Formats: sequence, C-alpha cells, structure tokens
Amino acid sequence: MHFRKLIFRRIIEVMAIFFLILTGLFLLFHLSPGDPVSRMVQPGMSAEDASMLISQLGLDQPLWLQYLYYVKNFFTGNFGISFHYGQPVIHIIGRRLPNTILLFTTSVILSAAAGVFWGKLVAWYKGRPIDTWVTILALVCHTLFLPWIALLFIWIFAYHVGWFPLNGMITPEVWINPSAGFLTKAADIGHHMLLPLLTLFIIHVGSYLLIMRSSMLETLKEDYILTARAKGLSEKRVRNRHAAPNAYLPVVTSIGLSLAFSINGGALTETVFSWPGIGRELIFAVSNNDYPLALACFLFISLVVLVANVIVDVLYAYLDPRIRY
Amino acid sequence: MALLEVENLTIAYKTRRETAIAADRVNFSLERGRSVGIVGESGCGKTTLGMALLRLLPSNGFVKKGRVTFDGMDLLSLPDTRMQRVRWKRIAMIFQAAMNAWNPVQRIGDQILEAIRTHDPKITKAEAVKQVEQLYELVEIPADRIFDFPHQYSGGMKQRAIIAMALACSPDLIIADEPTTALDVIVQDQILQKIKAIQKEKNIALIFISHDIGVVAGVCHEIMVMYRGKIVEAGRREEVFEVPVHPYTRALLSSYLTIDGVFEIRDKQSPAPPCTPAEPLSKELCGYVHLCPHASEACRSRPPQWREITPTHKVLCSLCR
Amino acid sequence: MPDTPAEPMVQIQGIKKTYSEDRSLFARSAQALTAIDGVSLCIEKGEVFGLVGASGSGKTTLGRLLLKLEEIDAGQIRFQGKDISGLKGAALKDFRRRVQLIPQDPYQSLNPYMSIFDTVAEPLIIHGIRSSEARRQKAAQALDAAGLSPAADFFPSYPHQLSGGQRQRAAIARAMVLSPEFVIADEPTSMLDATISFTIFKLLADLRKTQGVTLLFITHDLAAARFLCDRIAVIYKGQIVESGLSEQVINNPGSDYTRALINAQPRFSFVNQ
Amino acid sequence: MNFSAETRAACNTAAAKRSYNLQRFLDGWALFYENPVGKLGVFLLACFGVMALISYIPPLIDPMYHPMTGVDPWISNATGPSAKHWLGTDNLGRDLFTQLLTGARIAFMVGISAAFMSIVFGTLIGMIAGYAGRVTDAALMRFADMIMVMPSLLVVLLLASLFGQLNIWIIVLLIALFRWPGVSRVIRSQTLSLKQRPFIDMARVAGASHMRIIFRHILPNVLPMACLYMTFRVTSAIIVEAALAFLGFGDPNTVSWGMMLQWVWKTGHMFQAPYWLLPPGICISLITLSFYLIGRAMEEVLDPRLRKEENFE
Repeated sequence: MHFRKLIFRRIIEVMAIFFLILTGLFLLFHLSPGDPVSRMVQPGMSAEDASMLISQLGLDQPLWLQYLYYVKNFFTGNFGISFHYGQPVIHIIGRRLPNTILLFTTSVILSAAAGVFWGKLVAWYKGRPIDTWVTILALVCHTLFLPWIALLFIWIFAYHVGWFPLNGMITPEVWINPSAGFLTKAADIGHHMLLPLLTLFIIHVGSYLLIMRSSMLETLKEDYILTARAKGLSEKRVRNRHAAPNAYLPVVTSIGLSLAFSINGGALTETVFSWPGIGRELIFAVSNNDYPLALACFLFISLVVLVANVIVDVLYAYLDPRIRY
Repeated sequence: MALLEVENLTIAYKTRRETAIAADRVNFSLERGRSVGIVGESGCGKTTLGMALLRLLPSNGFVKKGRVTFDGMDLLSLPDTRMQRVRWKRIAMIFQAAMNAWNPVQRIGDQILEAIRTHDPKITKAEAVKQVEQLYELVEIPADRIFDFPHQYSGGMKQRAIIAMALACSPDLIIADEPTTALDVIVQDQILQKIKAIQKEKNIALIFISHDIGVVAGVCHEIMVMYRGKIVEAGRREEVFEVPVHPYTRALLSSYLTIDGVFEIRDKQSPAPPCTPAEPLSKELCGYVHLCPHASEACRSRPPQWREITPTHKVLCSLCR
Repeated sequence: MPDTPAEPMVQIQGIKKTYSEDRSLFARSAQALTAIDGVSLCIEKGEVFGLVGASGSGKTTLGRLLLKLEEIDAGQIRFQGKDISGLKGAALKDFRRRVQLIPQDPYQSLNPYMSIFDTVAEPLIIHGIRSSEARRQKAAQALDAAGLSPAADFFPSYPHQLSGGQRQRAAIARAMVLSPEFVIADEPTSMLDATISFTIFKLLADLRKTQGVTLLFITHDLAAARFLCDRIAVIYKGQIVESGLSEQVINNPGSDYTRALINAQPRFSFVNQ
Repeated sequence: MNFSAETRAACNTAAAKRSYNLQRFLDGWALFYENPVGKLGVFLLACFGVMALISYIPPLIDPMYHPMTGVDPWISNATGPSAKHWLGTDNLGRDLFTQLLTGARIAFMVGISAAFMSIVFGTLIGMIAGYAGRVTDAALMRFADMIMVMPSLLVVLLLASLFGQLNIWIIVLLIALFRWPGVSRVIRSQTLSLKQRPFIDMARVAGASHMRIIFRHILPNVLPMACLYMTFRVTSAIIVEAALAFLGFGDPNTVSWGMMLQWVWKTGHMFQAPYWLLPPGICISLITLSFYLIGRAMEEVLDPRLRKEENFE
C-alpha cells in the first residue's frame, strides 16, 4: 500500500538523519580543543576503572576504530559513566527520559488541541472584535519570554499564593508513605506538573492558534467551501466538516517543524521548575562539564524529536487521503 | 409568472479604495425548462451575477439594489435558514471544471450523499446510495467509483460527478458557471451534450455562463452578451447570431474562429436594422465606446438606450436607430 | 552557414521523453510518465506549422524540447541541419539567438520587477549589443512591429500597468527583438479573451509575412490552427497521429482522433449562412 | 489593437514613470501603516531604538552608571527604585536602568546581525536548491531538515561546553547557522513556483546565464519574502541569545536582558526583588512582540498565500 511505503520511507530518512547527527557529534567531540580521554574519564577514577572505561569506549584506538566503537556503544547503550552521578549514563537517561516525554507530549497535545480549536473559531469570526483581541492575545503569548514567564508563575502562584509547589516533580513524603496508592502518586505528580504545563501551554497555544487561524482563512477561500455553501449546508457544518479537516493539514506540518522549538522550551521549563527531565539534565551536564552525560542527553533529545516527527507524519498521512490512496 | 425574475440587479464590491460595480442594472427572466446563456470576457461580471442569485457573493461583495424573484420568493430578503433550503434543493450549481469544487479529504460519494440527506433528512442511507447510483448511471460513471476520493478522478469525471450532484435534489434551476473551461475539446463536447440532454429531459431551467459564445450557442435558447457589468445585447440565439447589433457582439462573433474559418456575420452592414426605442434604463455612457469602431459623438456624450429589434431581441446601443 | 534551399528548418527524428515522478534522495520510485513517444516531424523554412493536441498530449513538452529547455531521452533534433543535443558555449548561444519562444500566459511571462524596456532589451544585452543607443533603437523597432507604438511610451511602464493583450505584444516584441529565424508560440492566446486573441493571431500572421520567420504554433484549438497554419500535426498521448496540409487534415481527417476532435467543435447549424 | 488615449495618458503620468519597485514599496507601506498591528509594532520598535541610543549617555554622566563595572559605592545589596537609581540596583549595587538600556543595544545587535546572516544564507541556499533542482535540491533540503530537527538552543549549549566560553559574535554566528533552514524552505518553494513561470523560460531561451537568472530574475521576486522572514528571524535570534544568557552561557562581557534575568534567578532575588525580575522579561517579550507585529503586518501586505509554512521561532 502506498501509505505504508511512505511511512517506511520516512522512517528510513529519519534514521539516516539520526545517523548523521550521531556522526556529527562524534566529529565535533574530536574536533574541539581538549583531550577526549580526560573528557570521558573522570579525574577521580581509579586507574583500573579508567583503563577499563577507556578500552570500552575505544579511546585508545585510532580514530576510525573509535568511531566504530562509538556507534556500537550507542546501540548497546554504553555511554560511559557520568562524572557527577558516578553511574552509567544510560541509567540516568532511563530515569529522566519518561519524565520529559510526559511533560513534552502532554504540553504539545494540549496546546495543539486548544490552539486548533480556538483558531478555527477565531478565523470564522474574522474581522469582528473577538478575532482582533484573541489574535493580539495569541501574539503576546507567542512572544512571551519563556524562562521569565516561568519565574513569574513561580513567584505568583507558588510563592505568593501558594497553590503549587515551588519546583520538583514529586513530594518525597507522599511517596515514602507505603500506603500511598497509584492515584495519590499520580495526583502528586499532576500537582507538580500543572505549573510547568501551564507555562508551556501559554507559550505554545498562541502559535498553534495563529497557524490554525491563517490556515483556516486560506481554506475558507477554497472553491469547495463555496460548493458546500451552495449545497445548502448550515454554516456550522461548512466550518466543521468541510473547512476544518482541510485546515488541519498545514497545521500538522507546522507542528512537525516546531517540535525542535518545543523541546528548547521544554528544556528551559524543566530547568526553571527543576523538573527532573532529560533537557534539564543536559543543561546541568553542560554547566558541570559532564561530557558523557551531555552527549548522551543530546542524542536522546534528538531521537525524541525525530520519533515525534515520524508520528506527526503518520498523523498527516492519516488526515490526508491524497497520501493514503 | 416566470420561474426566475431578475430586476434591476446591481452588485458591487467594496475594495480598499472604492466601491466597484460588478453588475449594473441587470434584467432578465427565465421560464421553467428554458435556458439562457451569459457570455462575456473575463471580469465582465458574469460569475458575480451567478453567485448573487444563490447569495454566495464573497464577503466584500453585496447587492446594491434590485430584486430577484424565484418561484414567487424574494430571494434577496429570505432569512438565511430558508435560503439554505432553497440552495441545491431548488437552485443547484455546476462549478467551473478548473475549480477544485470537491473537498479533497472527503469521498465524492459522501459529498453527494450529504447534499441529498441535508435536504431530505428522512431518507435512509441505503436509499440515498441508490439514488447516487442512478445519478452515476445518468452521467456515465461506473458505480464502483462512487466512494473514491476526488484526486482519483480525472478532470472529466469530476465534472460529470458535479453534474450528478447538481441533479441529486432534482432542482428547478441550475446555474452552470464555465462548466467545461479547461477541459479537452472532446470531453467538453460530451459534457455539453449531457447538460443539454438532461436539461431537456428533466425540464430544468438553466443559466449557462461562459466566455465562449460558441459553447453557449450550442446549449442555450437565449443569449445575453455582457460587457463591463452591463448586459449589452439579449435575444434568442438565432437572432443574436444572425443579426448581431451591438458592436461588441459583432466583434465577438467576427473574431470567433470555427473549424470552417472565421465566423461570418451574414449582415455585413454596420449597426443595425430599424427598431423601436424601449424604456431608457441607463444613465452612464456606453462601456465599449473606447474600443468601438463606430463610436460617434453621441456615444461619448449620451448614455446608450435599450432598443427593441424584435420583441425578443434587445440591444443597449445608441447607434441603433 | 551553408543554407541549401531544400534544407528544412527543423527536423525531428524519433524523439522520446519520459519523466520520472519521484526525485527523492533516498528512494527512487520507478513510476515514469512517457510524454513524447517517438515523434518525427519536419518543419520547412518559412512556414507556419501547427501542433494540435489536448492538454497532457505532450505538445508543450515537444516545444520545450525544441527550445532545448529540456533534453530528449532518445532520437535526434536537427536545427538547420545541425544536431542540437550537444550544443554548448558559443554554439548554444548562437542557437538561442536564432530560436525564440512566445509563451502561453502573458500574466506570468514578464518579470514583474522589470520595465518593458528592460524586458525587451535583455536579450540584446545577453547577446552583446553594447551601445545603449542601438539597444533603444532595436527595442523600439520590435515594440512597433508588435503593435505597441509609440514605443517610447511603453518603455518605462511595468507589466502590471498593461492589459493582457498589451503584455502578450510585449512578450512577442521580446521574442522578435533578436530577429530569430524560428519562433515557437506555445498557446499564445489561451489566457486571452476572444476578441483580443484574434488580434494576436493576425499579428503573428503579419510577422511571418514581414519578417519571414518560421513559426511553430502549439495549440489545443483546431480552428485557430487552421486559421494560421500551412501545415498541421495532431498529437495524441505523445504520438503524432496525423499530419499534413491544414485543409487536408480538416477536410479529410485520416485518424479517428482527429475526426473526434473535428466533430467536437462547436457548430452553428442554426444560423442560415 | 487600438489603445485609448486614456491608456497612453496613464502610461505617461508621473506616477507610472516612477519605478515599479518604489511604487510597490509606497503602496505596501500605505497598506502596512493602515494596519493597527503594524503601527503598534513600529511604535514599540521606535521606543526600543530610543532606549538603545540613550544607553550611551548614563555612563558619561557618572562612571557608577556603567552597566558592567559601575558600582554605587553606597549600596551593597539589591535595592528598590529611587531617584538616583530609577529601577533600583542589583546585589552588587549596579544600576538596573542602565543595564536595561544597554540590553536594548545588545538585543538589536544580536537580533539584526544574526537575522541578516541567516537570511543571506537561507536565501542563497533556497534559491540554489530551488533553481538547481534534482540531487542538489534533495541534498540541500535534507541537510536543512536535519538542522531543523535539532533544537538550536541545546546545540549551541553543547558547542559552548565543547569549545569553551563563547563570545557574543560567535553566538550570533551560531544562531545564524542554525536558523537558515526555515528561510531556505520558504525561499526554495517560492523559487520553485517562480521557476515554473514562463519569464524564467523566456530568459533561458534568450540565452541568459544561470547567474543572470538567479540574481536578475529570481532574487528581486523573493526579496520581499526574505525581508519578511528577516523580522521573524530577529525575534528568534533575540530569544535564543536571551535563553543562552539566562542559562549562564552568554558572553560574560556584555549585559543583556537574559543575563539580568540569570542574575536575579541565580542570586535568589527573584522572590524579593520584583523591580529586578520584571523589567528585563517585559523588555524581551515586548521587543520580540514588536518585530513579530511588524512581520505580521508585512505579511498581510505581501501575498498571504506565499506563506504556507508558518514558522514558530
């Protein structure tokens, strides 16, 4: 089937891109000034451990062999030992990645859904005051500086009003309590997640709304909208059944293009709210010259973006029959 | 009383700088089972006129004055919900072939079903599908293609499917706006024959809008020539072709290339057989005066007037005496 | 250039052109579309040759191949006896001077950011006419010949200030300014209103008479081809189904497709002529 | 064909003789300025322009107003607004108002130079990819896709960690290097549609060289779009620089708004010193808003259909 072939091709492409990123990172690491060995092996390590790590990572080999080791290590999940945590990097990633995916997907899905819904309505009322004001509001949301608005929220809602915890993802007391059930724990995470989520939501919803609005306005100029009206359909049906499904398509493309941008914002949000995610870990590792951790975090973030891109492509193909059939 | 009566219809567009008149004091009437063709160059207002009848003008277009009476109803003052019931049930439209009149993400069959079921909520889906199958038989598309998506159809098939959809609710009037432009000559001919046959068989009134006077003449009983927003000549097609009076009509016909050579206007003399003046309607000058080879001082100073050549053949020109 | 009187302007032998649909880096799909499938033609010096076909028949592709805007996959095109497929450098430039195009859509065929003078004079600059006085004179001549006179009035205007017919005349002036020997007119009037396109046809007929240019007229309209052309070829699905003198093709069509085409033409049998 | 006297007269009027480009620009400006969005954007931008200009003045009045090195000798902690320090001081006793003014200068510098560079790269690459087509196009666009899926902020961070402290111009260059793909996608698709237009065929038939076609025929037609994208790129450059500075990876020798936010955050004053927390954030948000508003208004002047791929940054 055409559709499967397309998705398959897209996956191959994404894999090729990932491989290029992997290679690029290797080259950068070796091009940059400084000794690769001292960057991968913590100074305090015992000589025995250090030489084992060096031979594991292939750092004593010629460059091309090092590259092969590097690729092999990626697929076997061996990224070395984090300086800061003193643990294998893969364990840290394993713990952080789900938290990032939770925050990232929730925020993207919620803000996209809300933005698309409101954008659809606002476009319908183009030229009326509601359109003008919502558009301006969306523009303001879109241009707010994310770390600042995050700090502001903490200051207002967590510090002054005290509705939300200042930072973190869980309250240890709740989790230590053996009687705490799944729901209690989930509610605790939800309570911590609300403010970061709100920050990301506000930053993203504006752009999704604006994109949906302009896409909808373009669609409303199309001839089949005229056909739908001429058929005697109600305005609501024209909007929801004929205009909106077509207007979704460019929005989905834009969401795909914006994922990298969203992950930037995600990393900033995680940092300000001390949300234990992989983005915060990357920024933390970079600040502390924890190279093994930083490189691995970056690779996994790229992987998240690429996988999300493939999902978006599948969604697009699902929405557009011209691709499916 | 005629099925459709258009009186003094004036349509304008608001642009950033001005209000532009797109159709100026248009008058005509159409009986059930008759067909009228509107011919004119691009931008003359013929499409606007068609859209105005269904109240589908773009948001910056509006009817400045005039009346449209359809089967006793005043279409321009009908409430929106009632107008929605007139659309397609009573007046259907065949859109330009070049337009993407089909919603690309919905199956063609579903779009036709939607038209049927909107106007007849009680009909079951199976019955409606059956109707669509009959329509497809009529327009000669295999029934197994009903639930294809638009991009799987060829240009000619899309156009035939549009005709099928136009007939879905058995309307009293069909407005066809350039239904064959951008189609190949052979396909165009097939579609025109189809439209003509169906119109005759079902006794539907037809308004046929085209830039091609040859195409219009093949389909319609009557012809109206439109120039710069005004109808400049109207009459039965034989009258217009045999005794074209308005200089623009004459230019249009004498530049029409047929397979046998240039179309020859039988009456070589420049305007016009004697005729009796009709009611003066126009206040402004003739729009064709800058291109007209016969324009006189009078044309530049006085507005043209409607003249009656025969009871069915009228022309808006000062040269006609 | 050794120009024996019998030598045809253009000789086409068995040319083919296919397009592959996909051009991605990672996947090369096998879907191919044959646009031109073994066409052979001969266009004599000084004649107007009509190429008639429906949209998608390959007629525009054929024109582009003749103009060397695209390369043929198989076969041979000879212009004035010389194979054009290998032309490069000075030889290609010389070919460009001799062969010109009158495009389809006057609304798209002029660069909106160039004045009419710049547009018409651009080929002169490219082909090394240095003196600006000479350029002005030649451009004025070309505009006059195309019916835009006085030319000086049109020099400073931009395409959006002209009507469709005027733009098409400017495009014709640009094509004629280098006094080419062979001009391809690709549906020059399909976007124009009937009364205007008739005047363009008459202009083309005039140019052929006064400048002796050889013309390939590509059209979907058999009636227009008959009006303008000495000989006609009918193209269908990338193949020539019929060719011959215009009158002959229309009065005695030899192929079913041509017959269908003729039957589909509007007729005014109701008019007593 | 006959031309009416009016048509000829119209061609002769002064307005018609004015260059088409100028005429287009003036028409566009009128349309732009009619739009309240555009007006507001221009007004805001003018305010920031004034801020950037007068930022040179305070250090001349008194060295203690120098944004980096000037310390008020009588103040050793963060204090609120006063007559001497209009917005108060930071924890070292530096004047917040002059820091804010200097921040405007840095924002303009970073924003405009990075945007300009990325527009130049993006336009050139987009035109080349669209015009050359085939393998060149596919390769360039895959490359662009690859850069596009990389979170630029995090990449620059990583580079900062590998290559050490980055100065402001390197940051500008890096931002430009990671911000061209969006531009080149748009310019490429425009070039592709231009390439279909017959005037490009006409130029080729006349024997024009590729250079001539790209720079004489395609470039003027894509330039308005490139200008539009420049406004969007300015905002994205300002935001990336501010975010870098906020995370502590800015140029330590410059004062930017992001840097101010980092100081208030890192020194733990964010709950005590709203006079320190609020102004830089408001400034960053408003300057990006002003460029964005201008871009939106320009967009409505240009053909909105050209912009299918809306950009986020």
